[in-house]
Amino acid sequence: PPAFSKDWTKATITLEGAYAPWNLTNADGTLGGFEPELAKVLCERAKIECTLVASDWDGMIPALNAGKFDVIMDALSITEERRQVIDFTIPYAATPAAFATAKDSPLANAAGTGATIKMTPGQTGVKEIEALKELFKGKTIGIQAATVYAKFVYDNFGDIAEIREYKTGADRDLDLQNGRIDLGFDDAVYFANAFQAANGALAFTGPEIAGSIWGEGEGLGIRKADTELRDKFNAAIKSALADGTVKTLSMKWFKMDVSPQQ
Amino acid sequence: MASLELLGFGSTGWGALLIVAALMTLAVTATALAIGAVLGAIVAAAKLSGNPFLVALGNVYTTVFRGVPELLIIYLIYFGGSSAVTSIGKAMGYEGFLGLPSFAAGALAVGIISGSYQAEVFRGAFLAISKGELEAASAIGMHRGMRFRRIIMPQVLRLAIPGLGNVWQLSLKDSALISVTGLAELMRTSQVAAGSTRQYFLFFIAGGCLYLILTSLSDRVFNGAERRANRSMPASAMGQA
Amino acid sequence: MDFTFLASTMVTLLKAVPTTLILFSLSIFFGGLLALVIVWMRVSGNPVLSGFAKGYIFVFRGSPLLIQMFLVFYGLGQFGVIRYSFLWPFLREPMVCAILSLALCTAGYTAEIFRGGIRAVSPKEIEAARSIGMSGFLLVRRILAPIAFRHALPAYSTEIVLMMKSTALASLVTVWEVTGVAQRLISQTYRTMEVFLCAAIIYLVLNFIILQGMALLEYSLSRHRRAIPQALKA
Amino acid sequence: MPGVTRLSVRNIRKSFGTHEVLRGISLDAQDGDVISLLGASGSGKSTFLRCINLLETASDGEIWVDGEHIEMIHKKGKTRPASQKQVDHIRSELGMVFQSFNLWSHMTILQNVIEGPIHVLKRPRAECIAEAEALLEKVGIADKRHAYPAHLSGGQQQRAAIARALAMKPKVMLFDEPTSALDPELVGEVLRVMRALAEEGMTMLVVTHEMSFALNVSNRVVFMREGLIESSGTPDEMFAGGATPAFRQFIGHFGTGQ
Amino acid sequence: MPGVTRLSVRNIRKSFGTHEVLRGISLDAQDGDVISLLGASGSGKSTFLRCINLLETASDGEIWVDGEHIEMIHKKGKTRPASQKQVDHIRSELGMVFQSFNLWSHMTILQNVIEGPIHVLKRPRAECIAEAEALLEKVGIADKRHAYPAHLSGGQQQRAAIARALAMKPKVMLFDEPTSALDPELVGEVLRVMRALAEEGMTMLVVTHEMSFALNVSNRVVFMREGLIESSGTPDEMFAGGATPAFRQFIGHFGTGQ
Ligand SMILES: Nc1ncnc2c1ncn2[C@@H]1O[C@H](COP(=O)(O)OP(=O)(O)OP(=O)(O)O)[C@@H](O)[C@H]1O
Ligand SMILES: Nc1ncnc2c1ncn2[C@@H]1O[C@H](COP(=O)(O)OP(=O)(O)OP(=O)(O)O)[C@@H](O)[C@H]1O
Ligand SMILES: [Mg+2]
Ligand SMILES: [Mg+2]
Repeated sequence: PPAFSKDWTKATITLEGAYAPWNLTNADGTLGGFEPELAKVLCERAKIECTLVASDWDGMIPALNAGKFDVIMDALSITEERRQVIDFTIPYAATPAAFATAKDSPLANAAGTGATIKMTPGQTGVKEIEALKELFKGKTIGIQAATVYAKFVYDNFGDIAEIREYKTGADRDLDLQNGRIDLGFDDAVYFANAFQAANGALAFTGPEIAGSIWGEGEGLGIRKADTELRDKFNAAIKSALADGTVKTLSMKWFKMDVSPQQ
Repeated sequence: MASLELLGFGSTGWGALLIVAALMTLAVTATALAIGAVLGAIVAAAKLSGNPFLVALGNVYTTVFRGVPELLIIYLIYFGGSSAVTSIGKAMGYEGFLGLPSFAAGALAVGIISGSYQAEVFRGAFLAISKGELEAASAIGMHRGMRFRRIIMPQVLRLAIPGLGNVWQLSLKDSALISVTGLAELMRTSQVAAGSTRQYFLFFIAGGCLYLILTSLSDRVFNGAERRANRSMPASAMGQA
Repeated sequence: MDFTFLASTMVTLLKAVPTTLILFSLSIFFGGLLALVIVWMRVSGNPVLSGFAKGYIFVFRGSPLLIQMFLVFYGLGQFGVIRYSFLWPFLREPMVCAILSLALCTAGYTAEIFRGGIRAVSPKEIEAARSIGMSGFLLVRRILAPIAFRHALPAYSTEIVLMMKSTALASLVTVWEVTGVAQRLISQTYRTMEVFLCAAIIYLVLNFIILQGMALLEYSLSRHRRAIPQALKA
Repeated sequence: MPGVTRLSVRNIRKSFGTHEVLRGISLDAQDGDVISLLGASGSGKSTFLRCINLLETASDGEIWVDGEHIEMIHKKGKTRPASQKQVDHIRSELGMVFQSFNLWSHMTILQNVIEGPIHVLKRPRAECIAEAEALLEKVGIADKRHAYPAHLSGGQQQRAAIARALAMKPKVMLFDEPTSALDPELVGEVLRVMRALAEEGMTMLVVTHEMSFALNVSNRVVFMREGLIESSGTPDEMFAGGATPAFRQFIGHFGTGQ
Repeated sequence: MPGVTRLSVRNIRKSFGTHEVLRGISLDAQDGDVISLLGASGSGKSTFLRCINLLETASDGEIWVDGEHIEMIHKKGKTRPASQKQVDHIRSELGMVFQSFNLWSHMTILQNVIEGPIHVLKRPRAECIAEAEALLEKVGIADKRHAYPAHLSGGQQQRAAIARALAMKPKVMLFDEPTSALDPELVGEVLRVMRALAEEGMTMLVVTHEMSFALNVSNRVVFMREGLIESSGTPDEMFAGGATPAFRQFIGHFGTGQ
């Protein structure tokens, strides 16, 4: 890392451009979605001239550290493992997670569907979860490899269900429709959007799970050395949360408010 | 099917982006093939040199770059290359990050792999030149350099064309792996379009078809080149090449 | 260098080696069988069969394996006909699909390689066989196939090594072989270089063993091309 | 023994495209006949031999091998043998020795020789090996039985090819220029083997450029010209005064020593 | 013109591994000499020619071409030419015609013929083409000048190879079995060309199995046996009574008509 302080007037922000509705690519090649619009607001407030570049999700963090760009804004959950290698801003979103299944599946409409429960890290014996365990015995649950949700499913359902790891959530959704697996577990916001594409073949089942169990939420990833850049964005996020800008954009793209509860 | 509109050229169609991406794939592969040709010629020369050290070096090159999955090599060059460039920049007094642009990193990675295959192609072509023709060249007093230029080179190129066609095919598909560098080539653009519209099958089939079009176009080029180069061969022997 | 990390990475990756080897050996086996059928169609002289074979070879050699695998695994299940057919219990299994798409792909390449071998058989040796009354399968089994296989061997070893590397794509369809495990390890630890270095060593060793084996086979099948053995000279 | 007709050919014709290479050839070979087939390059000698053992299909004409008639089907202007089984059987009764030897490169000499008896004639292996070794002894290359063709000299390969053909115990042997591309000493070796076969009463049809063989070993000389038999007769008739002008011109080089 | 020594070889020796193939060969060729080199297969004829134009390096002995001595360096038991430049120069004065023609397959016949004059001798292109066409005319294949070697018959390729060698205006021509693998008619064609060269006074060294050539065209016959010159003399001396027993045995096949 450079041992000098940089006067941040310009920065490059990366996102995948293929993770609708967080970020996506339009048919004309421009980037759109919740994060590109929020990025515009944040950069204006931080007085930084930002360039958005698309890059592949695999290798995004090493590429940040290799200096290919300065900021990751790609629904990146703030986790302890990631903190080992990069720094985060405060979260600009925090989303609940939930199970999905085929609409005509016997597992549909499990107890608690539509409700929300809050959980803390390491919490056990939650009665709603125990009820799901009963129901999911012997079933196959699909998750995206190496996510916080994967860890949750292993911890709570690893002993009663078969777990299959996918490289992407989209692959898992296709297999859920194909009937190779019975359940999927992922970010509820992501699922809500995916259900539209599945033409109503998929639906939530069981309660949405929110709270600090998912960590602080989604923040911007920044190299550890670039503390000034981080501070500038922290201030910008604070102000965007305070005046409701985040909520407005969130309602536009997610049809729900994903602003983290302060 | 309304979703077919997504492949069109209007404001909601991905047609234009996919075509541009196919051209990018073509550009990366062509650059890689050129890099590979230079490396391949050098490595083939080393392996044919008879000098045990050079031969061993050549063998290590071809073994490693043909034996390790392409994706790993691309990662090593994309990230490893960046740190190398950065440290060179530092040595020259430039403070800060310097990246290898993704086009350069991708073309270099695929080129290095392609070089290991091309080295074998060139070596095989050289060994296939009739010894008698080389002796005939010596017998009229041609010196080494002239023999190489007038007799060996033209024939190596001719004999290597079918092999180079195969290497091109391989490199075309290796280029699909450099999507990890974020370069908007055909594979990545298909994936991005699929992820943004959630029309996975539509865009993967469209991408696959574009690859097939690239393949058949390049087949045509190589077949034409082979025919031209084989003017001197009788029709029956051409089939054997 | 953090050797404890390298060692633990190596152990994790080595656990995935059996998966890689199963993918590899079964797809080579079934791909080889399929290639024989395709090459038979290709050289049959029947325009319908050879047209089909040409189309097959074109499609499977011309498009990326990644796309083929995706369509086989996620695409087939989209069709109710398949999902409710007797095939589904097999196609439902990720391992079966991965092997199927690897085999379909390598069959295209292998068919071309075998065809090259067949064309390299001297027509004169075939005539000599005909002239003593050989034809049909006997001719293929005794003369054509052994000579063609020997000719095809160098190209075939290259294809086999390419297949070993192609198994790396199987994690797309939830079969976690060496490269997939390596990638998962990276997204947990973000130590790209170390993990990939371990993976590279594993593949290098596997491919080295395969190539040595093939070279041995080639050597034992080319007695007739080698310099005269000393005993015979005398 | 003479009197048994081993091979009979009537009015064979063969065209390649519009080029008529054989324009009606008839020939009979009795038991023990050694017939030399002479003719300029391109006159159709090889094509004639290839038609006899059906490596080419004659467009017209009839062939009998050891009294068995080869059935042909004429359909849509094309001709083909009626039964592949009969073709295989006929071929196993005709030994062919090619100009370029055509030994199977992936087999040793012994394996080359026993291949046909074991796999085509389906005879017991041990018996075939014993016979093959005797044959190799006879042609003088028994010591090379475990060598591969690529390790043998031209003359040795030629003799191995003869042994391979003989191992099938053919009724008739067809030789296509068995001594071209050999040096005089090797020519001598091969001709010695053929002369021995002739003395044993083997029926042979030999395309050759060796006038001395035609003159001294064969009992009939057939001269082909442009797809026809221009003249034929005993060697004495042909090489002495009775020759036609065309044959006299053909052997001119041989006759005058240049 | 006789009297100028074009080629002089003294006591040439050559071994491959432990096998001594040439065991001390000496030979002189004057202007206009046509020397036939006879000998059994393996006697070292080809190796001898290859040593003369340095495609092989003799382990011992001296060579002069047109009076110029070829310098050799002996070091650590190995011998090599002192100067590659001299080697290239000497080779351009010796024409070699290989048994297997060795035409450059990627060039037309005309290109094959002009390649040496233009690139080795650095003569003007137009002049070389004119001369090459005259040469091709002379050997009778002018109409094939734009064909590639693979499209020519053996006899035509052989004559093209002769034209290619002649285009370098060599002092001495070396022929290695120029007529084997040709049919009698083609042999006649090629020998006619060589006879014409002999009449023009070209110095030639010809490895051949054509006894008629040795007898009628050459003015000296050299018989090699096991790496040595067993006997030599005029054709009349050699083929008449004066022959050694070994030579008589060698030509036996030719001499007796079988
Ligand atoms: N497969 C073929 N297709 C077309 N023409 C052919 C074919 N085989 C032979 N010919 C032609 O048929 C004619 C006779 O050929 P053939 O080989 O029988 O001659 P040959 O008498 O054996 O000559 P040679 O002494 O040179 O061997 C030649 O003009 C040749 O060009
Ligand atoms: N490069 C080589 N390495 C080892 N031995 C060789 C080599 N070249 C030739 N010989 C051996 O040298 C001997 C003489 O070979 P050479 O080719 O000179 O014979 P030749 O008289 O030309 O015979 P032919 O009439 O068959 O052409 C042979 O025994 C041959 O095996
Ligand atoms: Mg012929
Ligand atoms: Mg020789």
